[in-house]
Amino acid sequence: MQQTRKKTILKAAVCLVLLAAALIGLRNQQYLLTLLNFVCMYMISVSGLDILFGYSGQISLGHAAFYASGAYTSALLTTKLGVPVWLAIPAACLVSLALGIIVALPASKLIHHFLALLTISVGQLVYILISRASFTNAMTGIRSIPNIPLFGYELKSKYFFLIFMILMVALFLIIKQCIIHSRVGRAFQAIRENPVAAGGIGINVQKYKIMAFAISAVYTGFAGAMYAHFVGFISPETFTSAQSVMFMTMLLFGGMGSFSGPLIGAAIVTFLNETLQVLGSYRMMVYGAFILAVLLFLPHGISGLIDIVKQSLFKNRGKEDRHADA
Amino acid sequence: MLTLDQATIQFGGLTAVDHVSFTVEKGQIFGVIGPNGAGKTTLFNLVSGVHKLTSGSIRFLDKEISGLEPYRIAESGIARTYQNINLFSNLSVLENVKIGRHIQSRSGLAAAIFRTPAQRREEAAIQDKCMELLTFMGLESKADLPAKNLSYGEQRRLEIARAMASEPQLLLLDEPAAGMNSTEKVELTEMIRNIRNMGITILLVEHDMKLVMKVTDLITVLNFGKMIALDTPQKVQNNPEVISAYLGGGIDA
Amino acid sequence: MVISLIIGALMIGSVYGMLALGYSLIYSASGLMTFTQGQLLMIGAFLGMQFYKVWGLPFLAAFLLTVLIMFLFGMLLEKCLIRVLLNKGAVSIYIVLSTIGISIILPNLAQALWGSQTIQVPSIFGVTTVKILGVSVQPESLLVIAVGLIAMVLLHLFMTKSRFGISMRAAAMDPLAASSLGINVSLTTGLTWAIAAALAGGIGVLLGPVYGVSTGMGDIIGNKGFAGAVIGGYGNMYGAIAGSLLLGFVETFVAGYITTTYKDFVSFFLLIIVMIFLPRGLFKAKVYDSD
Amino acid sequence: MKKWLSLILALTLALSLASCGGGNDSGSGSADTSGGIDSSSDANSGEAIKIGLYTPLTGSSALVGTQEQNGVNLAVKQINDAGGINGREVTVIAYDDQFSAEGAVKVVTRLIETDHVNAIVGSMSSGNIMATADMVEEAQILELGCGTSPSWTNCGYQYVFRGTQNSASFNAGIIELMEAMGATRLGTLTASTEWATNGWAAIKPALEDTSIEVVMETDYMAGDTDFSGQVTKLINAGLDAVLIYGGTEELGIICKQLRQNGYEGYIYGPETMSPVEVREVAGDAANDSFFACGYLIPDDIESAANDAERAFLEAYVAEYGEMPISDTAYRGYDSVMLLAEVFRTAKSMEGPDMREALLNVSYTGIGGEFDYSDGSGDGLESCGLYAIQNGKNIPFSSYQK
Repeated sequence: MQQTRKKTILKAAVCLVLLAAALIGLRNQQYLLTLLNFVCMYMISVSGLDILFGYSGQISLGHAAFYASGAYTSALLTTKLGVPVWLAIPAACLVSLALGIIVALPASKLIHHFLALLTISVGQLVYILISRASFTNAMTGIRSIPNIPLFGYELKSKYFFLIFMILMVALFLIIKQCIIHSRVGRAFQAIRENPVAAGGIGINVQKYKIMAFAISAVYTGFAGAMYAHFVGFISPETFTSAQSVMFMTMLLFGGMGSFSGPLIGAAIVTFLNETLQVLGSYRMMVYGAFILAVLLFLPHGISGLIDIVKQSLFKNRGKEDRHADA
Repeated sequence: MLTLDQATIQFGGLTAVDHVSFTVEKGQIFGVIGPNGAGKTTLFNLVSGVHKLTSGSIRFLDKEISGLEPYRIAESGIARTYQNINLFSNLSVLENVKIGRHIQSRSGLAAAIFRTPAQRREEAAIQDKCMELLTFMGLESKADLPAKNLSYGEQRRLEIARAMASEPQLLLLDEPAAGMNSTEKVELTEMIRNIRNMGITILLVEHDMKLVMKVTDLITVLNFGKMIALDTPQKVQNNPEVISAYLGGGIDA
Repeated sequence: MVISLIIGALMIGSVYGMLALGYSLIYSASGLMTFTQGQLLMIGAFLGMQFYKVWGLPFLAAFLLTVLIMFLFGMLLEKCLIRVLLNKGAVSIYIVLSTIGISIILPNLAQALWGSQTIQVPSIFGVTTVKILGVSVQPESLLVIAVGLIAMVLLHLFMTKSRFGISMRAAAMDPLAASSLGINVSLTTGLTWAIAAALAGGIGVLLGPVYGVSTGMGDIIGNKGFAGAVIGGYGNMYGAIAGSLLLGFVETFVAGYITTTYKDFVSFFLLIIVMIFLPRGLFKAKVYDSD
Repeated sequence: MKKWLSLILALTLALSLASCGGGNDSGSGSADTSGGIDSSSDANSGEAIKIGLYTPLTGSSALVGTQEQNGVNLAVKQINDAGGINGREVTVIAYDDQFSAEGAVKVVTRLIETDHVNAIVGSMSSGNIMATADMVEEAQILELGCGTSPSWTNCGYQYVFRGTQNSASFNAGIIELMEAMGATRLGTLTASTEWATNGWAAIKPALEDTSIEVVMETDYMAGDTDFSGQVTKLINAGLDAVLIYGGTEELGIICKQLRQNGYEGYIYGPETMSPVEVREVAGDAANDSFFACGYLIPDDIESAANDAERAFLEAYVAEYGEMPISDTAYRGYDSVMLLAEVFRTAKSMEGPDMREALLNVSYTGIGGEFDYSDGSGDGLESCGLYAIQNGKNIPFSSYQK
């Protein structure tokens, strides 16, 4: 026990040093800083999706709805009602939480195919609402969303925003790990593995499904709020089903039900998308083929691949948070 | 402790359990036997809430439990195992048992996120209790393996361990010996007795007559959903109606 | 006004219905879901345009040729992707995601081949409008309704009367038993994907002269067809048609009498309501059950 | 434990990506170096001048985006063929903004920060221009946007200009057309895009001073193909005028559905009605429609409105083998030609100097004379009134009832 703790601390220190070095090196790389900020948002959002799909076994192809609810709540509160940013962000999380619960009430009774369809429909509904309603400025979108003030100082610089985002990613990941390795997290995994047995052992399946949806919605909603404050402008085109599919692609590519999967997936898919810009109008074709390739050749994502490599290297026994049913 | 009163369930036109009444007293090992398709597993599903009664009642500790959701019934102190093993197969053996502690622990989401001292104490207690149970079931060396990597007999024992983790007052065992070899069966017999000696009442569905006759205090026999006998093992063995039911239906066909 | 709304609703309902039939067939035969139908419709429309307008084939020939190609394409899709994934032991949700991958590729492929502008397809008939009960109607709309009707009747006969159809239904009900009876289950499921693709492609050809052909034409229609299938009772052929027609009517009449802004909102809301309160759709009694 | 290992892996991966992405500033992106490499040998050459372009290249708006790209590439090719600008070659770096604000933010940052472009030709999506305007302002990079929505000029931007007309002038033109044709009962069908909803929002209040009554307002989702509900509703409202404020993709189908369901009044539309695509899809149904626009694509080169347009069309057809389909090709072309003029006259390649040069620029393009001296951001105010008759776009003045 003591030994492993020392190891963990050592590894954490190595990571921190690397991170610090990376940050110093990136100071003036504005484009990369922008991308990394997006990567951080995606990491939070995809981690949320992982709690729902990877750990609780419930698919969502409508997470753009929560991304939108977070972004729009925070943007509307700060621009139209003058609410301070630090109140608007929790409010955005709360609204996303509420939306998550509303979606989950019917969703918790459906099996996967119909769940997929329901979440797609919810995504469509939210998109139609924000692109039509006058209070969201319809297609015009919302401009001049304030930046995040921190210690009386606005996070205008992408560099400081990134540092803030990294802290947020760390916070949300720690929370995710705490949840996963608790009674609640075990209930989630029990439901994913076998809902009948989970009910038989005293787990209120519906309640925990709703809880998973709600937590997931908060993660994605928070990421949405960050998006709004980072870019300063939001409009409905960001919140289409393509966004939901992208979150799912990141999760699949990184690997579900793992700590590192969402992180790897968010980073690689973001950079891949940017690299594919070279292809101009052929870009989306390659992106689609990429999804197929992941499904065909990397069903457990990159983190699954790492696991396999590690297992053959170290003959490590026990796989802690991996499920391998695909 | 558990009382079935005219319990009946129909699927379409078929009456799977037909006006069955019996009472299980505290501390008993109560057997349910019958030919294939007699309605034994359906009876279990009724008690554990998977199916809802068409008519009649099921009372547990003087409270009506029929119609409750399965998790409510589990909370009231009934745990079960499954004929076709229902483990959380990709999770580790230890985690399977830990999930069994669900209703015996309290920490919610907030406690988990903030890692409150109470939550950490509880987690430590869960860990200890579960390792204790695994030791009791002889699975302690496999604690970190995924449940699906266990042998058939081990998986059955794990199911019992998981059920035991919820500290039930009544344990429903659905064919625990199925697929076990004879040494495992002997161990199982011992285990069932030990469980009873811990003060847990047991309702047992089993095909293996030798085992049933050895451990049970009282046996009820079902045939085509109807109860045809309720007696001690010795008397049931000599009951002509039971014999003809088994001959007619082909015992263990 | 009512009459033109009814004709409009029947026409768009038939379009949704043809797609919904495909979704339902696949689901009932293999328990799988696909999201490609809308994009297959788009590909069909482009192929039909290529044969009819560019190569100058007679419309009927263009139609039949497209249906044949789409049939083969559906078979290929099943053999080269779905079957491969299933053989690798993929869970069914991976199949859904793979069809999403396909539906990202197809429109971009079409854009690369045919460009991104809307391409007009010349009218099939000499006249541009016919009068029905005093209302002007485009004859192609009537053709869509008629073809929809014929396809449904043919499919009904095929599923209930032909040996192949019966074995397909058997395979759907119990694949293990069916294969032990000598029914080629993989062939029959492949066939459902092929028929689904042919239906989508066929209706796409017919839509060409009505809407013009563009890469985005399948996006919304595909989703609506799916909604129609669910509303009718997923996996039920007759439900798929009924649900799609209902959706067509609701949508057209909502746009006609209540709101055009929230027309699609109402459709998706209806879908969610059905999923919550009637999860098995309007046609609860399944003709052949797979669950 | 594996989590730490993989975290390190992820980080190093990100870092390596970072270093390769940031390292070579010049080569990344789809550098559409059209034509002449030979100009680099010029004595005065130095580095190439980089123009950034972001616009939708995939998805439902790919048509207008790729047409804009064609216009831009053509202009750059002509400039380079003529020896570049002060001996320096011009290159284009084009990215797909996916018609979404999020996509635009990413690629515009890349254009500014990684590719270090000297100037930007902006998206045809006004929403995306707005989403990125603050970044462009902060970086002091001159941008000529190709959207026509009024919402992003006259609002104080120092570096964001419009390389084409403001649709406000088209909106006035549409009202003029309606009044001239004696419209009394108007119904509308508006697309759910930023440009269309704001366009209609600008026209509506102006109608109060006229004798035109707005009887019915309907709208549709961009990408829709079935309009039977809306069309039936409009026809039954007893209208003599229908204004379709929507994209080229849908205009033809809507005209067709209106006529086929028996509408006999006049149809009015914005600049998106000019492309031949509308008339091809709608056929005869497009006749008796009226629209206002800045650039009118003629059906053939011979009927070009002026010499500048004829020269442009000849070059375009020579390059791409077909006539432009959307007027965004004109917009992209004019924008690059304007930028070239700015590059030639500016004191330096610094933002403030370029802005100064643009304010004083004198350039006559296909669309007419550009004049940015009022600092509003708009520089072109030409607006023509047109009608469709016998399947052809004709000046409104020669329309015969």
